[in-house]
Amino acid sequence: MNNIHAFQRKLLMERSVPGRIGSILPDLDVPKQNLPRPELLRDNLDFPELSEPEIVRYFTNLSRLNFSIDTNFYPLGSCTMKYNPKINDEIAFSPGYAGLHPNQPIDEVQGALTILYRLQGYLREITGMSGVSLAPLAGAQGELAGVLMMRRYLMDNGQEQRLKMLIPDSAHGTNPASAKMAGFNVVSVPTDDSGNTNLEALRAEATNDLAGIMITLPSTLGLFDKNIVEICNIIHQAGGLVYADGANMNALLGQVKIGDLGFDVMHLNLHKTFSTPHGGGGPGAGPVAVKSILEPYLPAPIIGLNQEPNEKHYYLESPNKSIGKLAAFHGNFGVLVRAYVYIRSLGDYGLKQISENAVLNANYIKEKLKGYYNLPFDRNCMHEVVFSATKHKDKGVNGLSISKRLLDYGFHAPTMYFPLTVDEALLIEPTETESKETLDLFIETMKSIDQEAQSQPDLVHDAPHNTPIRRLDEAKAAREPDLRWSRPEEP
Amino acid sequence: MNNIHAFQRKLLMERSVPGRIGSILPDLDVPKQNLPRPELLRDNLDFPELSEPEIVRYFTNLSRLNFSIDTNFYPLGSCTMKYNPKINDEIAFSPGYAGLHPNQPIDEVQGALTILYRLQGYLREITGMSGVSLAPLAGAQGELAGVLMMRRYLMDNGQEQRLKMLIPDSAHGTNPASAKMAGFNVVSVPTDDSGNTNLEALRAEATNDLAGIMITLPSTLGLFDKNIVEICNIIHQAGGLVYADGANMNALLGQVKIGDLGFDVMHLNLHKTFSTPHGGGGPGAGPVAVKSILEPYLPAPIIGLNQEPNEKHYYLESPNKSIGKLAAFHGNFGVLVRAYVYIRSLGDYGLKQISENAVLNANYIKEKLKGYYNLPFDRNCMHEVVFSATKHKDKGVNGLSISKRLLDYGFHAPTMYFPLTVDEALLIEPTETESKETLDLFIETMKSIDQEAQSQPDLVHDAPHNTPIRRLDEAKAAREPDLRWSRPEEP
Amino acid sequence: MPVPDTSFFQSHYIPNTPSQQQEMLDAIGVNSIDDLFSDIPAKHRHPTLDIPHPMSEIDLKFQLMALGLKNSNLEQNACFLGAGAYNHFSPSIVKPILTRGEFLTSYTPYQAEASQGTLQVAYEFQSLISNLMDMDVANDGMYDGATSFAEAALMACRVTKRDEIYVLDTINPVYREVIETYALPQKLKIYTLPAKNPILPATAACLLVQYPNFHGNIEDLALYKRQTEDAGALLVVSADPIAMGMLKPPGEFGADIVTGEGQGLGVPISYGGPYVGLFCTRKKFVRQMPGRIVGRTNDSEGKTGYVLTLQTREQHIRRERATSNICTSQALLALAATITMAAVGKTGFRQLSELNYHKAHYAASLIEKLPGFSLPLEGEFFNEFVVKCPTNPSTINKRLLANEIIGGLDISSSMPDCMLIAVTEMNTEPQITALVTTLAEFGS
Amino acid sequence: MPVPDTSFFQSHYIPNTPSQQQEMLDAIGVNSIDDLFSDIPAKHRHPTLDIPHPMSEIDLKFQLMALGLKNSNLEQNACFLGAGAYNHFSPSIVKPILTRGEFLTSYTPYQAEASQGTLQVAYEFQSLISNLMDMDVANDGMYDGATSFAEAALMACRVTKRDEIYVLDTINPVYREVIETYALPQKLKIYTLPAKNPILPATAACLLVQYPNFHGNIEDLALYKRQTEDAGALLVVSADPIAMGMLKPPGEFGADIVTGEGQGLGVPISYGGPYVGLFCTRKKFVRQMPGRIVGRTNDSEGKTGYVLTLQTREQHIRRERATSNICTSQALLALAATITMAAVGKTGFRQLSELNYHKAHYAASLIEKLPGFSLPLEGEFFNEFVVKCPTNPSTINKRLLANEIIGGLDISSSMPDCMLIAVTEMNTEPQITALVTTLAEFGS
Ligand SMILES: Cc1ncc(COP(=O)(O)O)c(C=O)c1O
Ligand SMILES: Cc1ncc(COP(=O)(O)O)c(C=O)c1O
Repeated sequence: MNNIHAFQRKLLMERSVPGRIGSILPDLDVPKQNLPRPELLRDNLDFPELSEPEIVRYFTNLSRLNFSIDTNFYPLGSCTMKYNPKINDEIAFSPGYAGLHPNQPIDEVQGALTILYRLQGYLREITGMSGVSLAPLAGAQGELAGVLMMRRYLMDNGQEQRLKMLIPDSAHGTNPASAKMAGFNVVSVPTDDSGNTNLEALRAEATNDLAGIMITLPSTLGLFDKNIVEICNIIHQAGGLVYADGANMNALLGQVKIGDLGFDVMHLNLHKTFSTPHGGGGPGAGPVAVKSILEPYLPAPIIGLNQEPNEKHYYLESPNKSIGKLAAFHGNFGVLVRAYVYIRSLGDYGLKQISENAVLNANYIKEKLKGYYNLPFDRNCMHEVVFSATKHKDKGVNGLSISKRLLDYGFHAPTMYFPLTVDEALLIEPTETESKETLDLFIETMKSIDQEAQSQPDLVHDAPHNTPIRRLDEAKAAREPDLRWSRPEEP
Repeated sequence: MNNIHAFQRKLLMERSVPGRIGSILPDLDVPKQNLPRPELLRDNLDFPELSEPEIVRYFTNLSRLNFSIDTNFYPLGSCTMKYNPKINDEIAFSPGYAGLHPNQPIDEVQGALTILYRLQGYLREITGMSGVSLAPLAGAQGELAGVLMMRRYLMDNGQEQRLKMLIPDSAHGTNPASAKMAGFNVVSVPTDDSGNTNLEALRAEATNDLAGIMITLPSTLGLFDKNIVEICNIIHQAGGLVYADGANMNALLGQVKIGDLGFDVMHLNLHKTFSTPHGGGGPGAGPVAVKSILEPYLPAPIIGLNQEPNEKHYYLESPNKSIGKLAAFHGNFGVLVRAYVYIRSLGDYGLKQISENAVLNANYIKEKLKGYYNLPFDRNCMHEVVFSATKHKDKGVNGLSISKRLLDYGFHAPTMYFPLTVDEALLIEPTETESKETLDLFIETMKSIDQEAQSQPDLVHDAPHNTPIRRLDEAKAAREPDLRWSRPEEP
Repeated sequence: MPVPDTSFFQSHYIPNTPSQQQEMLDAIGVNSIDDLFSDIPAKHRHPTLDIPHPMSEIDLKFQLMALGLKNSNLEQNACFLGAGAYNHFSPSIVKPILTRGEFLTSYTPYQAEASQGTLQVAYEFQSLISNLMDMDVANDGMYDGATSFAEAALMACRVTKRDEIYVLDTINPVYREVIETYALPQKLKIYTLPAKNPILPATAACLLVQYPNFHGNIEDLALYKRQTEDAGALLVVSADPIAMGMLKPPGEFGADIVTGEGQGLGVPISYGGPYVGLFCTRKKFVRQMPGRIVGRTNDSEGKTGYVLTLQTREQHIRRERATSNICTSQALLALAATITMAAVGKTGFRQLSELNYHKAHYAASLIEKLPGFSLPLEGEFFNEFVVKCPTNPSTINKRLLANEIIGGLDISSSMPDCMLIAVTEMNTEPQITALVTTLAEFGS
Repeated sequence: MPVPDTSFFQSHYIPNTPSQQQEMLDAIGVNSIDDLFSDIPAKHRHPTLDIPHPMSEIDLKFQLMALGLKNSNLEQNACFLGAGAYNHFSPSIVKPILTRGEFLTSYTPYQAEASQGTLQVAYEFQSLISNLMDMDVANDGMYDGATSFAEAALMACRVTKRDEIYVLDTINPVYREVIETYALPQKLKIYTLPAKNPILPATAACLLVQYPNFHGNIEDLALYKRQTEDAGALLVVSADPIAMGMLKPPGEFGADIVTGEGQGLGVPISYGGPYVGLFCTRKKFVRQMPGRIVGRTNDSEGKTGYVLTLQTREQHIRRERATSNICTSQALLALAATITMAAVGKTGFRQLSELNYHKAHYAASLIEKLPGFSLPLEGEFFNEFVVKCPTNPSTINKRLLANEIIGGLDISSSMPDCMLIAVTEMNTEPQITALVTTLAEFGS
């Protein structure tokens, strides 16, 4: 069996056989032209030579080595791995949308612009903000856009000295990285024992070099900060602006509008809350939404609408103080179409039920597992719950092992070791698209693993056992980076 | 892990939860009408209640329990499990083809008829016959059409007493079954020691009640009958007609035209030779091709062409003595489109290379394995080779066990116990779309299994070990048929 | 014939290169591939092959998409055509599942341990179709609705050991043709009976009824059940699965064999095929049933699994004594139907059925009021009805098509100036209004 | 705010039913779902939500397909537009593989043992992109070609510890804008240099060159390499991957960082995204590279496997000291590109490149001869070129569209009356003739 495994995992270049072809290209149907000067021409391209059947089988079998939403429960905290409706793909892939060139004159793409325009409106409504740009290509780029707007706004108001960006210690790594890229200095704010922002520490930072704060809502601990309105007030009073990382909006859809709470700017992760498929690491889309003071700074393009007497006419525009372009074109259009279809499909009623069920499912897991794993914050959680896998440390079983052991049972692992502030964190986000039956099976499995960790710690410690491959040596990978195929030296 | 397995394999009705829905249907947008008399109305429908995410995950995981061409080498003899090009599916599924109603007036579907008309022509050219009907929905229906035409022709020529249909003992079961459905009496003809038809036995049957013969070419032993022209002569001289089962045409494409050899009628399996996907047991398409004497009998419809001055115009017609309709519409159109694309894609050169490589691959396996497994016919084979797994019978290892053991190694099994005339037959058909590397791996594996059968017979005998499920109890299934889910009795 | 040299061409579907081929020839010990074909009479070798040269994928797609645009498709036109194939809802999840290589490119599940996916789906299909028709058992599908009906007639003759097939005059005339193709060569006799008050002789093997019938009317199955029972014959019903969401199923009336066209269950309409025939019967007749059947059993460790079963009915075992010659059937479309039934679900199925009913009746009520138009037939109907027009239906259909409407089936050859109109859940109110408005132009 | 009751609605995406929800609430020990939200300030709870009601799949598809038809798409029109996105060949095998749930619906491969498919694909992508550009290493992709270029400028500043970015005046003006968005807030300076004879000061961090450039011309990388070397700066090249089938790759000229837009590698054109940015560098700079990197290693039993590696460069570990903030990127499109590169293959890639070249040069030669038209720029080009027209390009484009031709990009704001025309392997000779014939109508 090992040779079959080895054969299946041989790389494209290792499979290559001189003379094979993988597709037939058209014959040249125009007269041949003079080639460029020979110095400009390439003489060799080290590329694979394979037939189509081999390529299809290779990639199909590779796919089968993955866990995914279509095959597994995937309770990866902070990632909102919910079901990705197929209708969204079907429409986004149809030639009326997938077959448009981004530089086509706007008259030729009014159907596409209609969708973008409406999506801007829905996201404004959902966030309670007054302006939206769909341009950012993922959450982190949305953050960058957001903090760049804060920076420009402060500068335009003579506050260029305001360079201090507060970020709670539990925040996702993109927050500080984005703040830094926008030229801010990052200062970490601690979380208090109940999982809320430490208000005292916050007040201490409310100095006149304060640019603002980036808060994840609900936080990456899965908690809704009880003092959120107060926090916004403190920052505003100190002359700063308040940014919401909306990657966790799945908890709040239709329950509260972020804008109503006092936030000035936020981003959304359409590839989480709005269920566009994650594709093994993208594409995403990270629209930014802002209060009116920041609207002139939105990244280009924004979709505008001319209400002409007879016909509606959508166009692309750049706000007058725009932070500029974030990418070559108009955002990840294919992702935006999917999110649009998703919103229309669920509608107002469905959107509210998403958050209700996402929160219900997480609290159910929290309640059922809290006797078995340490629960650092024993209060209502939102769409996800963080446990601390410290109980079996004496037996050599840690969060990593428990995660790997879950793979053996056919469940994807929770997010491990994040947030950084929780020791041996296991962040579990079930999402609303999982059934009670699945949750119960997961809960039973987590209980079994707890048992195993006590009675057969090695079984857990050495996991996984049933995956296509056993525990991988990450240290070696980093120590001796092997990052690409290279042609073996001729002997 | 067992509970995950059990959960994944729970049936739809067992997963059902009252109140769940799997799709949203549109609201009624016209006034409600009076319902029919209550006696006509149904009061309960025992159907599943599931959400869309569950359904997608359920079926996706089910698919993963299958072997398939996209994932495995599948050397199933007589089945021509070759690669199924994706472009064929893409075109067949496009709205210009998949979105046509079969009753649309012909003016509205000229594009579709163009394809069918051309396909008729290509199949005529490939078979060397003068008429083709695309109507039959699979190979067996093509056979039925073929033998019905023979029957009608004989009757029209005052030969209604000719009811004896000869069929070689190695033939596929559909041959005798089809002959019987057409009202013929089946008489089996033996194969001689070298794998050709026993001419003497044949001549003895050439009496005046002879209707004809159904010959598979190459035979299901993977052999090209050396006396084929002679056989046709004998039958013709006796007043009979000669039918070719063309399911094995993958061996002969472009090498010889069946019509040239003297055959009067034949069918083709597009789902084999022309690479349309097998779908776990269909759909297929089994066009029939005939010499001119049988053309008037072809099943309806035939696609005709009016050569009008300015515009071409395709139409559907029924030949004047047609055996009639075989199905409600015009054949398995989606399959026919795929076959058309396949032929155009490969073209004349490619079609010839199919047969060359199919035959080469089979002979390579034959040569490499013949020292390890009994080879009943040691001569050049065509696209497939039959071995006899009798060598390890004393160790309790038979063809079935060897087949199951192959599954453990990730290879689909050959066709077992067919043809019926070969003891412990293992019929191996590699097809032209497999690489030498794959063949070599398969050959090595077959050699290992031979070794295992000698040194660890239980390992082979108890196979499979690595499939999602172990050896299934087929006897129980037939003894106590459990053919559908039923609601457990209320206690 | 000289060996034509095509070695300059390498197909993307064939991995082995000339040098690998040479290696393999060397291993076999022959000089050329041609030598492997030496059993073929030399004078017939290497025929000319007048097929166009290979084509690139870019050209193929370009040309075939252009050709496809020459057809008027149901995505761009409203469709009121039925008569055996209908424009019904196919859930978006069907195609992504169907096209998974593991389902699409696997063979008939002879090796059960390597085919549990296909087998379990078949068992699901059998279960849901049995439930839908309210019958004991179903098989894994036949070629189409017409051949299912024909095979049911043959089966009824086998079961009753009689040779007279009675067919109501209200079944789809094409189905009638297919029954003739299948039954006549076997020396079975076919008789037509009027749907109103048929008299079934005691020699009858079966009575064949379509439900709803070809004209859309809901036949009186209770009546036919009484008559077949009296005659000792079997009641064979071809039922529209979509209608079964609201109509009492044939099983409740005591039907002995129930068939149907499965296309409506989410199978693409695809110019008539591939579809899937439905086939159900009573438990006691199961060994006379044609087609594949999947059964539940267990493996050597006790785990539940599925296998092809009762194969001794089938041609590959029983040869000329098999219940049918059918081998490859339409498994993939049975999968499509199974997914669709799961996705539409219990409450959805009723709703779907009623959408058809109300929309069709609404359209009928409007058309009936148009001057010059009438509904010539009486009785209850489901989603299809006959309209008598003031002029030739084909003239009307041309005008409709100009308005992006595909009109009903022209049945003027059997009922002068009549058209058979089907309305489904896919027809919106504006489409119905557009249909009626265009028809109104023909009113006298 | 009262709790709005939407319990009458059950979504098909949410499995749990009201009674199951109640069971779960009971297990949790609260009365209602609303209680779980008690941390949210009451006065902001239950806002109105002015979003349309849920819509059925039938209605959605019907409406959105109709809306899609309002767009002029590249399946029905010939396309001569480029300027950063091109109508290139996407092999038919791409979509069926891409849409397999295991690829489409998995997350970033943090759990390596459950993500070997995604990880091995990434390693393949890195390998092939490195080969294509002839560079030591590549990452697993960036957002798009523009952001890759911008991140490369930032990286060059980190590597050289300098803050002056020099940009040729021939790069895509939109890429220039994106570089500004990324670089200016970090207090980096951007200077423009003329492509002909640029003079690079010794304080420069890097020189940014597009290859071929915005106008389609093939820049002289050898010259720029000498200049950057002299200045101790890095040569950063944004290269068109399709051109690399025939043009000498940037790596051969000694480029330090190579980026590019991966869309041409079989990624649907999709109105500008999602695409994938290419990013390569030399081995010695790898720890300054942004984005995800996958490395080969082995498991506890010695089997080869793949993992995310060098993660200490990334934001989730290094936070504000990371090489970039990028997290989710465009893995699925990197997969599309990998499949395409495999399918087009070694010889095919050269052929593909040359098809572009010959067709573009043929079209250019015909247009050049048209009265009133000229090619204002000198120098070699690949598949794109500037045409000076006798009138306003947008007027011409309208006429072209009437003939089902999408014309070139109107660049008259920077070059009066000029249009940038791209010709690819997808443009047939008849399309080129139709383009030229229509243009000829404008000749004076
Ligand atoms: C809380 C939070 N913020 C921001 C991000 C970054 O989003 P993206 O990965 O789309 O750049 C993530 C995603 O991982 C997240 O979980
Ligand atoms: C030799 C031969 N003849 C006929 C058939 C019947 O074809 P089908 O399964 O399409 O009805 C087969 C297929 O199994 C076959 O192998």
